[in-house]
This record gives sequence, C-alpha cells and structure tokens, in this order.
Amino acid sequence: MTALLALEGVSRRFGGLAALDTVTLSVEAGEILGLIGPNGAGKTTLINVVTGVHPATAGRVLLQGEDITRLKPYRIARKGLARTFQIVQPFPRMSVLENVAAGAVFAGAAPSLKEGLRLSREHLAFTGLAQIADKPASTLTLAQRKRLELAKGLAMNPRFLMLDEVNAGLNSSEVDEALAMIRRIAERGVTILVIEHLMKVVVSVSTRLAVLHHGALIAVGTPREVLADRGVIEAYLGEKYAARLAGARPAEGA
Amino acid sequence: MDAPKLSVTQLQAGYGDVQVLWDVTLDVKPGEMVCIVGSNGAGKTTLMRAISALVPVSAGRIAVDGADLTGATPARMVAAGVAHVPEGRRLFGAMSVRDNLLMGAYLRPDKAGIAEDLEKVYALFPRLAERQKQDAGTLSGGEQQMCAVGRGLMARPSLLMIDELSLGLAPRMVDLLADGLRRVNAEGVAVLLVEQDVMNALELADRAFVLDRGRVTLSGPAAALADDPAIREAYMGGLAG
Amino acid sequence: QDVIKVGAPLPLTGALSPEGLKQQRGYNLWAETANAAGGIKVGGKPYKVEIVYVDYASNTPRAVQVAERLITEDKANFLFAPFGSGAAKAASGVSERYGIPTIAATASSREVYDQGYKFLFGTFTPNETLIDPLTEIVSKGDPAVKRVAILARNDLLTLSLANLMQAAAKAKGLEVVMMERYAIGTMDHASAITQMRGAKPDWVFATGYINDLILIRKQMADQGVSPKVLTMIAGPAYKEFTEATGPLAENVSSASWWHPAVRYKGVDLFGTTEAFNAAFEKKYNVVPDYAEASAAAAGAILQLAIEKAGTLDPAKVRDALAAMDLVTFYGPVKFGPTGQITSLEPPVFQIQGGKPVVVFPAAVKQADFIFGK
Amino acid sequence: MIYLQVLANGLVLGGLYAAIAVGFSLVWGVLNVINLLHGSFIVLGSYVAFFAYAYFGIHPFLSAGIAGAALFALGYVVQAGLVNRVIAAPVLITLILTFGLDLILNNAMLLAFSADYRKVNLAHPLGSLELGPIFLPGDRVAAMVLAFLLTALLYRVLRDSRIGRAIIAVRMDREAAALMGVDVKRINAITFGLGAFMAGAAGALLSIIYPISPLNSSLFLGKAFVVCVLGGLGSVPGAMVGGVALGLIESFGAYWLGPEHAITLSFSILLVLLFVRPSGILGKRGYE
Amino acid sequence: MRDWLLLLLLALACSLLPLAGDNYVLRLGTIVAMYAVLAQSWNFIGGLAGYPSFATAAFFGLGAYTSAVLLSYGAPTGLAWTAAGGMACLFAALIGGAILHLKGHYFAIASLAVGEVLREVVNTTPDLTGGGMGMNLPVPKLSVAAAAQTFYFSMLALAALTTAAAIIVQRSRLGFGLRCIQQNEDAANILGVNAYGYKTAAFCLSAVFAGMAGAIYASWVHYIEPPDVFDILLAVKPLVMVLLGGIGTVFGPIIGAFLLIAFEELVWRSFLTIHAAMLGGIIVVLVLFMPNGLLALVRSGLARLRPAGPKP
Ligand SMILES: Nc1ncnc2c1ncn2[C@@H]1O[C@H](COP(=O)(O)OP(=O)(O)OP(=O)(O)O)[C@@H](O)[C@H]1O
Ligand SMILES: Nc1ncnc2c1ncn2[C@@H]1O[C@H](COP(=O)(O)OP(=O)(O)OP(=O)(O)O)[C@@H](O)[C@H]1O
Ligand SMILES: [Mg+2]
Ligand SMILES: [Mg+2]
Repeated sequence: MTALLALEGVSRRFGGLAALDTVTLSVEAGEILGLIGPNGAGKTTLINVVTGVHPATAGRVLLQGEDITRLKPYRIARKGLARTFQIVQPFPRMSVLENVAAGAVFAGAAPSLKEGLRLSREHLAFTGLAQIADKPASTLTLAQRKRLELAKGLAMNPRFLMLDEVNAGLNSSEVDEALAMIRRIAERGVTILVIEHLMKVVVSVSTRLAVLHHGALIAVGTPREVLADRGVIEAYLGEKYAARLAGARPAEGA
Repeated sequence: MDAPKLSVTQLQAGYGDVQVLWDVTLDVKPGEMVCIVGSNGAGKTTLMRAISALVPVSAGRIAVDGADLTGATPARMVAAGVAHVPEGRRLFGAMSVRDNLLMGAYLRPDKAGIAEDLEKVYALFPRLAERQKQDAGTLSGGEQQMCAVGRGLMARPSLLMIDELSLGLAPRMVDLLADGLRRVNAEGVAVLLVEQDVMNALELADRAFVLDRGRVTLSGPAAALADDPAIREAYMGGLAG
Repeated sequence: QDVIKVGAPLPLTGALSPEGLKQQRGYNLWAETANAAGGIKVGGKPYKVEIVYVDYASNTPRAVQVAERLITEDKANFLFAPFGSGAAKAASGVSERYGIPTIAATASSREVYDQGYKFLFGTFTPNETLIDPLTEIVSKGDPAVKRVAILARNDLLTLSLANLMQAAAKAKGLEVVMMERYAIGTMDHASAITQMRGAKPDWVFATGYINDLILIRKQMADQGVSPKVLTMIAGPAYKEFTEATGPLAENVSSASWWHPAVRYKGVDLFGTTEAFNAAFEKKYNVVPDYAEASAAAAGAILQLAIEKAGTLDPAKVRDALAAMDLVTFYGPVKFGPTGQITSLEPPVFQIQGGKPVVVFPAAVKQADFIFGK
Repeated sequence: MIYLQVLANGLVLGGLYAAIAVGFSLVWGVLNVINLLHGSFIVLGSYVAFFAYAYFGIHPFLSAGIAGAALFALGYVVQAGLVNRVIAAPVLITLILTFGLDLILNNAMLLAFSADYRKVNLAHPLGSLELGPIFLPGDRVAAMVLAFLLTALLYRVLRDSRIGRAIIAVRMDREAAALMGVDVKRINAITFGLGAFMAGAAGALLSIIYPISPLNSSLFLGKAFVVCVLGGLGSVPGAMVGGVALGLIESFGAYWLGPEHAITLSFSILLVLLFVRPSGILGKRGYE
Repeated sequence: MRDWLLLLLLALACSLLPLAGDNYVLRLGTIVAMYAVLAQSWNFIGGLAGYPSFATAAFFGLGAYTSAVLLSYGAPTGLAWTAAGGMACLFAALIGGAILHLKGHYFAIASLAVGEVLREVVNTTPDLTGGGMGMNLPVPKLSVAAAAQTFYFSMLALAALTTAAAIIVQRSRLGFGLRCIQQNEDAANILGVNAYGYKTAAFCLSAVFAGMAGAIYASWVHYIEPPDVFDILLAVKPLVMVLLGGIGTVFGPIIGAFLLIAFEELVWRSFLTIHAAMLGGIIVVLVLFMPNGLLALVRSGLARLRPAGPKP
C-alpha cells in the first residue's frame, strides 16, 4: 500500500541555509506522527514544504503516490491537506464563526456559504469555541487563537491534518483537554502530524516520533525508542528533562 | 519594612468596552521572584501590559518603590526601573543582537555602565556573544528568548517582568533560561514571571499569585501553592509533563 | 441697476494659474474701465458689467462643467472661454449648444475653430502667423543660418507651433537637424541639449511654458550651446522670463499675438494702444503682455458688439461679432468664417538690453534683429 | 565621447533626485506614512532660500541649513500635532490626511507667493566646468555635492546615534520600542522632522537650478515616489542609489529614445523592477 | 433582499432628478454617478480585497480612448461603450498577472505607474489618439436638455449596474474569499482560496465599470486629452469617497461620492481662491476628528439594514 504522504529526499534552502536537508519520511494513513526537534530545526519548514507555502528546492512530495511538490497551496488544501500556523493567522476582523466557515467553504467541504456556516457551528462546539463564535478573532488570547487555527483546519474536512504547536501556551490541565480532542479527531480517521515542544503531548498522543536536527532527520521510531536516544537527549531534551521523562514514563499512552 | 518594589492595588483595565482585570492587587518585594499563574485568557498578559502602561488603566493604582505611577508612559516605567520582556519576544528583527541589547539600555546615559552590563549579559548567555553581529530575526526561538531577556536586563532594572518564559522553546532551552534567571535574581533583581508550565514556575518562584478570569483568587509562597491539590488539579492536570 | 453678466471660467489654481491670473487682470481692467465710464449702453440704457469668475483648477473637465454652470445657474449673458486651446475647445461645445456668444482670448489653434461652431470667436490668429514672419526674417537676415533644431513640449499649442516651424523651415530650404518632443513635467533637458550640441544647429527653436523655457535656456548655457538664433515661444514675452534668466535672456527671439510697442488708434473704450498701456500700468504697475491685452481686448470687442446690436439678445450680439470690422487698441478686428480673428499681424520681438523690442512688422519696428556669432 | 556627457548629465541629475527623495523615503519607510506634503515642503525650502538671497544676500548653499531647520520645525509640529493622531490607522488614512494637508499648504503658498515662476539668479555663478569634451554645470555640481554631504550626515545619524537606533526600532516594532523607554510619539515627530529637513535643504539647493513655484510640488513628489521604489524604501543608501539610477535612466533614455519617452521609460523600468525585485535595488526583503 | 430594495429606491429617486433641476444640476448628477461608479469599482479591489489600487485612472482613460477611437471609426455608441469596458477588463487581467503579486505600498505604486505608462503611450501615438493634441468625438445630434438627460441616465444606469454587481459579489463566495484575502492572504491560500484568481477577478471587476464610465464620459464631453482622462485625481478621489462612505460596504461608495462632490461644489462656490485649502481642511478634519465617526456612523446605520456577509 502506498503511504498517505511521502517525502522523498526533500530539501528546502533559504539562501545559504538548508532549513530542510534531504528528508525522506512517510506518513501512513491513520497514524499520529509526532515531530520534534530543537528550535530552528526545520519543523515548521517541513509543513510549509508539504503545503506548498515554500515549495521544496529539491526532492518530491507525494500524496498517495501523486506528486504535489509544485502545486499551489490552495490546490493542496483542496486535496484534503490542512494545517495550522505556529504564528497564528486568523482573519482578524472577521468573527470566529466566519473564520471557520472560510475553511469549510473554500476547501470544498461545504457546497454553499450557508452550509459552511452550519458546519462551522459544529466544529466550534467540538473545539470549545462556541461561546465566542461571534467575537472578532483579533480579540482572542493567544491560546484561543491557536484553538481557532485547529477549528479552521478541521472545517476543511481534511484527510491529513498538520498541527504546529497548537498547544503552546496551555497549562498542563488545559493540555489534557486538548489531547482528548486530538485523539477524537484521529478516531474520525484523520491522519495527524503534531509538532510540539510539550513532551506531555508528544509522548502521550504520538504513535510514532520523528526528530529533526539542523534540517535532517536524526531519529524515527516509537516514542519510547526515540526519547531514549542519546543523540536526541543531547540535541533536544537536555538531561533534566530526560530524567523527568524517565520518571513519568509509565504514564505513556494513558 | 521597605516599600514593595511594585505594588498594584485594585487595578481595573481592559480593551475598549471589554474589561479584563477586576480589582487586581499584587506586590513584588525587592529582590523577590514572583510568578503569576492562570489559565489562558485569565488576563496575565493584560496585567503586565497595564503595569507597563501599554494598556490604559481605568481604576486602581500602580506604584513602584512607593511612588504612584498610575497612568504614566511606558518610558516612565522603564525609567523607574521596570523592564518588560513581552509575550512573543518582540525583538527588533532586522537589527543586530548587539543593537537589540543596546536598545534595552536606551534610557541610560552611563556609557561605561552600559558596556559593563553588555559584558554581563554575554557572560550570562555566551551564545549571544557568539551571535552579536547576527540579525535578531534570524536567531532560533530559544536564542531569541535569551536575547529578549538580555535586552530586559540591559535596562539595569530593579524589576524584570517576563511574559511566557518558555513558550515554544525546546526543553533543553527552558533549562538554560531558568538557570540564567536564577542567577539574575540572585544578584538582587526582582522578577515577576508569567509561565504556563506551572510546575516549573512554582519551582523557580518565591511567591505566586493565581489569576482567574481577571481576579486574584489565591496567593502565597510558591512551595505551598505547588502542594495545593486544587492548584494541582486546575493547572497541572494531575501529572507534570 | 441692470447688469450684463459675463461668465469667465479661469484656471486660478493649478498648473495654469499664472496664465489664469493674467487673463483675469485683463478682464478686470476692461470691466472697471467700462463701469467707470457709466457702463455699457444698450439701446440707450446703461448696464453695469459684472464678470463672474469661477476657478476650474486647471482641469479641463472642470472647465466644461463651469461653462455649463455659468450659463444655467449664474445666467451669464456671454462667456469668455477658458484658457488655452484645449480647454476652450472643450468648453465651447457647451456654449454652442446654449447659443451663448463666447470669446476666446487665448486660443490660437485652428482645431478650436474648425468645429463649425457659430458662437465662438477668438482674438488670436492661427499659429502659423507667428512662425512665418520669423522664418522670413531669419532666412533673409543671415543666409549662414542653415541648420535648425526644434525642441517642443508635447502639448497642444507648443507642439503645433513646432510642427509648423518644421514645415516652414523646410519650405525655406533650411535643414531640420533635430526635432524632439519632451513630455509635460520634464525636469531636466540635459540629454536633449547634449543631442542638440551634437547636431550643431544655427537656429534653436524651443517651445514650452515659461518654466520649461527658463530651464532650457539655463541648461543650454550649462553645456555651452549658443546658436546664432535662439527662438523661444511663449515665455520671453513675460517679464518673469527675463527676471529668471537674467543675462541669458539677451537676444532670445520670440513672437506673440500682440506687443505693447504696437500702435493702433481704436474706436473702443481704451482708444489708443498707448492709452491702454498707460491704464494698465497705472493699475498693475507693469507693462501689459499679449495675454493681458488679449483679455482686455476680448472685453472691449464684446462691448462694441453689444452696443452695435443694441440688445442683449445672444443671437443678435453674435451676428454683430461676426460682422465686426473695425480697429481697437489691440489692432484691427475682423473675424474669419470660423470665428478666428484674421486681421492681426502678430509682431516678432527680441530681448535686447533686457527688454523685448519689436523687430517686425515694419510699421512698429523698434530695432533690427540681432544675430549671434 | 558624447556618452560621457550623457553619463555626466545623468549623474548630476541623479544627485538631485536623490536629494529630493531621501526625506520622503525616510518617512515612508520608517513611519509607514506616504507623505504627500513632501513636494510642497521642498518648494517651501526653495522659497526660504529665494527670500534669504533676495533680502539678505545669503547664498542658497548656506540657507539650505536655515531652510532645513525651518522645515524641521514645521514637520515636527505637523507630525506631533496631526499625523501622530492617526499614525496607527491603516496606511490609506494617513495618505488621505497628508493629501488634505498638502491641499492646504499648497494653496497657502499660492496665495502667499503667487504661482509665478521665480529663480535665484546668483550674482557670482560658478559657470560651466569644461573637462575635455564634458561640460559640467558648476553650481549644479556644487549643489549635488552638498546634497550628498547632507545625506551622508543623515545616514550617520541614523546608523550610529542613539536617536537613530530608536528611529529604526520604532520602525520595526512601535510597541516594543516603547517598552525600551522610547518616547514613540517624539521619535515619530523627529523622524518626520528629519524628512522635512531634507526636503527643505533640497529645496534650497534646487532654488538655483529650477524655476520656483508652488506648482512644482507634484513634480518633485512624483520623482520622489519613483526614486524610493527604485532604490528601496526607508534606506538612505537606497534613496541615493535609486536617485542616481533614475537620473541615468532618464538621461540615457532621453538620448536614445528621445526626451518625450524618458518618463515613460522610467515608469516602465519601475514596473519591471517591481515585478522582479519588489524591494527595490537596495531594499530589504520582506518589508512592506 | 434589503440591498436590492434600497438600490431600487435609490435608482428611482435619482431618476426623478431631471424633474427637479436644470441642466447644471443634471451635470452634477452625472458627475456624482460617474464617481459613484469609480468609487464602487475601486471598492472591489481596494475595499474588498484590500489592494490599494491607483489604477482607476488607467482604466478610466483606457475606456475613454478605446471608445473614442472606435467611435472615430464609426462604431455605434453602444458597441463602443461595451468594448471600452471589455478592453479595460482585458487589460486588467493582463496587467493584474504582473502586479497582483505585489503587496501594500508596492502594489499601490505599480498600479499608479500603470496609469502613467498608459498616458504616455497615448501621448506618443498621435496617429491613433491624437497624442498631446487630444481627440474630438462626434457631437450627438440632440438638444441641450436631451443630451443632458441622455448622459445622466446612462451614467446612472451604469452606477446602478455597478452597485448591483457589488451586491452580488458581496454575498457570493467571491466576496467572502476577497474579504479573507484582505485580512490574511496566506491564511486564505492555505484554506483553499485561489487568491490569485480571486484578486484578478476583483481587479477585472474594478476595471470593466471604470472603463465604461470613461467611455460614457468621453461621449459626454466629446473632447478628451491625456491629462484629463488619466488624471491621477480620478484615482485618488474615489478612494477618498470610499473611505468617507465606508470601506468594503455596498452603499458606502455611493454615499461617499455624493458627499465629496457636494462638499466640493459647496466649497468651490463659496471660496474662490482658497477652495483647495477648504477642501483640504474638510478632509483633514474628517480624518482627524471622525476617523471612524462618519464611517462608523454610516456603517452602523447600514449594518441595521443589511446583514454583513455570510451571517446566519
Ligand atoms: N522564510 C524564511 N527565510 C529565511 N529563513 C527561514 C525562513 N523560514 C525559516 N527559516 C529558517 O529556517 C530554519 C528552520 O526554521 P523552522 O521555522 O522550520 O524551525 P522550527 O523547527 O519550526 O523551529 P521552532 O521550534 O522554533 O518553531 C530556521 O533557522 C529559520 O531561521
Ligand atoms: N486587543 C484586545 N482587544 C480586546 N480584547 C482582548 C485583546 N487582547 C486580549 N483581549 C481579551 O482579554 C482577555 C485576557 O487576555 P490576556 O492576553 O491578558 O490573557 P492571558 O492570561 O495572557 O492568556 P494567555 O495565557 O493565553 O496568554 C481575553 O479574554 C482576551 O480575549
Ligand atoms: Mg516552528
Ligand atoms: Mg498571555
């Protein structure tokens, strides 16, 4: 069976800097792939490459075998690939509801504006934004905006959803709710890529983990294997966190 | 007893018609490290912005070293010794690291002192010394955060306010920054901290305030709060991660 | 008391405002003189003259709008056309439709009068009447003048003059070694002048507004271009030109539709040219130039036509204008079949000793044409 | 040989264009305000020089300083009193505001000075310098050198002084600059004032070259626009490079294609440049 | 539905103008209608998509000249007017491909430059357009009153048509997409909005009506010159009008056009040599003291009449 999404030797350069360096990685339908790595490792760039925001300078991106490397972002979106932005990108002077409706309408999930609005209400309820549906997006807090990103992505009715630090800025108990939500999305059959620096999220939700460092993949495997990897600890976790994690290990997958 | 470094009394503030802060009262003593805990949207950022005079205050009082500074300008607050490391870092992206740090010392006339403090910041964050010529916008997230904290220190503040110390930082970076902050505090700089990783924050701080929907609902020594089951339930989700 | 209203759309602000203000001075002098003399007698009854000025901000569409407003709202009996050929042409369509006699004081291009309009009259002769005497004088005066360079502003009047000049030069057997247009709003002529220097002309003919010509004159000096003959139209007739260029104005030749040195004995309210000059100098402290005189003449001519018609009826006044054949301080006045004046012989003049002196026609000549080395 | 003359023409013209544009570029790039008053500021500078020469015999090379100072004051007041009130509004709002202010200022100048063209006629002009086959207009070259010196001075101020750092900081992030203790409104006013200073000084220098009239303001403004976009916004060296580039383009364009096409050519090149390199020749990318 | 009703009422009310005023009033009415078209046109690209275009003058001039050239070759008026719109639209599609990837000020400048280049092109093709000498159009064989009414109703009809297009667009996917682009183009793209296509559509919409307005204008004044029909004010004024009336709204541009022309006329009548300054003063006061005042006033009034965009 072909993978849902496959990167074959993908590189992306910005001037002299190789933000992604010949990355080969595939994502199987139904999994939740965690992507971690130090700041500036190239995680966000990877999403940008897949969604066509910054097309790869070398290599290919395949969606179920079809080459989408050079497609325009809006075409990729209509193929069922949705993402959130790490630096959130709301439509500031539109209401939360309209923001979400845009996702439903333009990605092809809703045949009409009206239907888009109806669907959006459901997504808002699901993501817990229903009470603030009519607020302009510019007045939300950072965490709410991240949640809004998620709702917009969901409204696109994607096959594959890429989440770039949507849980940053949440405290631990808020993270718990968010985790439950991500799992429920996965249960609907959506394949998910999560980027997060909160180990709690990464460890508990990912079925597989990939680690980027200086644009290159340095480890791929189960969370347990990857987090025990010496290279990963040195480059990313630091000893203190490794220790904390080791203590918390039993909770994994709870 | 000394006048508190910062005292906020019965503060009310918000945006336009939306009131966010309700009768917030809080203080930071000289040399103390205090953290503010609260779920998102509680008004932590708004509180810091109100103290820095970026958000207008509709009622209440803000005093630094006993002097009333309610309704002052951001520049006055800096002059009074309050430096603010804002949410999202807000570095001057196309300026070099060094120039960013020098901007932190904008109001200071003492050239010699500035040079000295620059060396101190470099000693605290050796990475910044390596990158001093680089444009701040091209730094990685963690380096940017170091630069932002360093910039705050360059004002030679007696009170440093940091909003979201660890947001978006890799775990290893968080450790490095926390160590740095401890050292700064040990030299007598009072710190007011907002941090989502509540366990980490309570570990660092001497005292903590809990902000809930714009009101202070709880305060006390950090260690005590860290053991409070209600706090653990509400903000740590049972398990630290 | 009864008044005769004359509508005058003028460019009092914007790019053409210097011209608009000049015209206004001419009109005002006429109106004040006429009113001081008891107004205009129409069928024995005296009427006061009132000129209704409206600024059209140097914007032609506005000029058209103003013309309609003056006719319908302000109930103007007669109209003075807006400044220049383009705007006069556009606005005359309105007055034609309403049948309001309109005198254009500053429109010379044939195209303005070729439209078959019955109510439009103009006090400037066609452009070639400026060019032909000039080429005559120069080609007769110095056979060594052979090579002509033309630099023209890409605008209705200025371009038309340059085209006529090109044709006239060729007809006189002169060689046109350069013919360039420059865009409106050109801030630098150095390259054109470099090219001019390369073409080694004996005669440089430049057209433009006063600011263009001041700049061209200056930049010619900068690059050491000093032809035997330098002709510039239409700046040198104005005092500002000599003031701004100082010694560089010396020997610049030009032609215009009128010059204060001409001498006519008219039947109009000013009488002789000298009397007009004196009245103008008394009021404004300067010698009138052709635009100012033409504006005053437009008023005087209108007054004569009204008095002749003995009524304010527009059609009758129009007929009086069409039939007019007499002499004014401005010169003999007779309009051709298109409405454009045909009876004037425009003078050629040259700056000598810092002053414009007439070198043609012979009747009013003050000095001989001077050729450079 | 003739190309050397055309080249010289272009360089001299370019120097003047740079002088015209540098203040405009500063205000646009730093404050994000398209200052439509700029052209009228230049003309006002010319009048200061004109009257200083006419009544006190002060040479425009000296009165450039006076004109600059006067315009600085005017610019400071305009920004502090008016523009600052809407500085955070969308760019169209500030554009419209300066449009309205320009109508007022220009109209006032027309009433005060009339539209007549005047010119400073120096009693002792420098004449033409002949370098072999090349003629250089002495006063123009001197004015250009002065303009370059002033611009270099401005560049140093922006680069190396505390105020300069603050100006740049405000450009990048107003709020963060405020958190550094920068009085943002004052810095805005100073920046606008500096832009006006450069306009005034440029106007004084231009008074010996161009006929002076309030009607010229839109011409100057148009050139400033093109130069800014050519060179890159908000950068002093960018304005220099853009000015010289435009001077050369117009000069060679006029020579090769005829003067009537020079302006078309410059706009066409501008369009092409916008297409391939929107940030201008020296501008920084990613800056809107 | 309310929008349509309002439009109908407005159009009816305006059709009564010939009963109430003389030819000069009709001329003013024609000018207001013309600027309403231009403001409405600008609103498609400037208000909805948020691209500060100064190309209105270019479209207007192009339309005027296209129609004038066709008429001079004997084409019937209706055809010439329609072709002018088509030509402007085609031109917008072509030029849009080149400049719509620019943002903010850069787009503004590019769109301004487009008009300048067109003007110079016309200036330098005297054989076709008369160049700097301008161009004469056939004078319609109508009485003064009939001509005034004909052009008034033509312009009015065009304004109504443009407004109808605005209403349709505002409620369509296109309008929604344009609003998304205006607020955050990157985000819009990622949600599946074909931003480039939408922007081009908006640019073409803003061209077609402006081009036709230029064509009607040319027939109306029957003499055009490059400086008149490519006048930069033709690009600036619609923008001021939209800001006055309410950016991104359906009736804002119309209100703005009416208000600005009315202001101008009043000021112009009352102050001979300082009318420019007075107009400037009014603009300054509006911007400074009611930046949202007038705008918000009109808007909140409209909001009550009209549900904004896709609301339930
Ligand atoms: N548009 C761009 N132009 C130039 N450099 C870029 C650009 N986008 C990213 N980079 C650089 O590429 C590298 C990778 O960036 P990326 O945003 O992918 O990191 P990341 O792994 O997401 O980091 P973080 O965890 O801090 O979000 C960084 O060094 C960054 O500075
Ligand atoms: N610019 C604004 N306009 C209107 N309301 C705002 C604005 N910024 C924030 N708010 C509102 O103020 C409230 C408090 O926001 P604030 O950013 O202070 O919260 P916070 O505690 O810092 O949250 P977080 O942990 O997510 O950063 C929220 O309800 C938010 O919607
Ligand atoms: Mg990232
Ligand atoms: Mg916050």
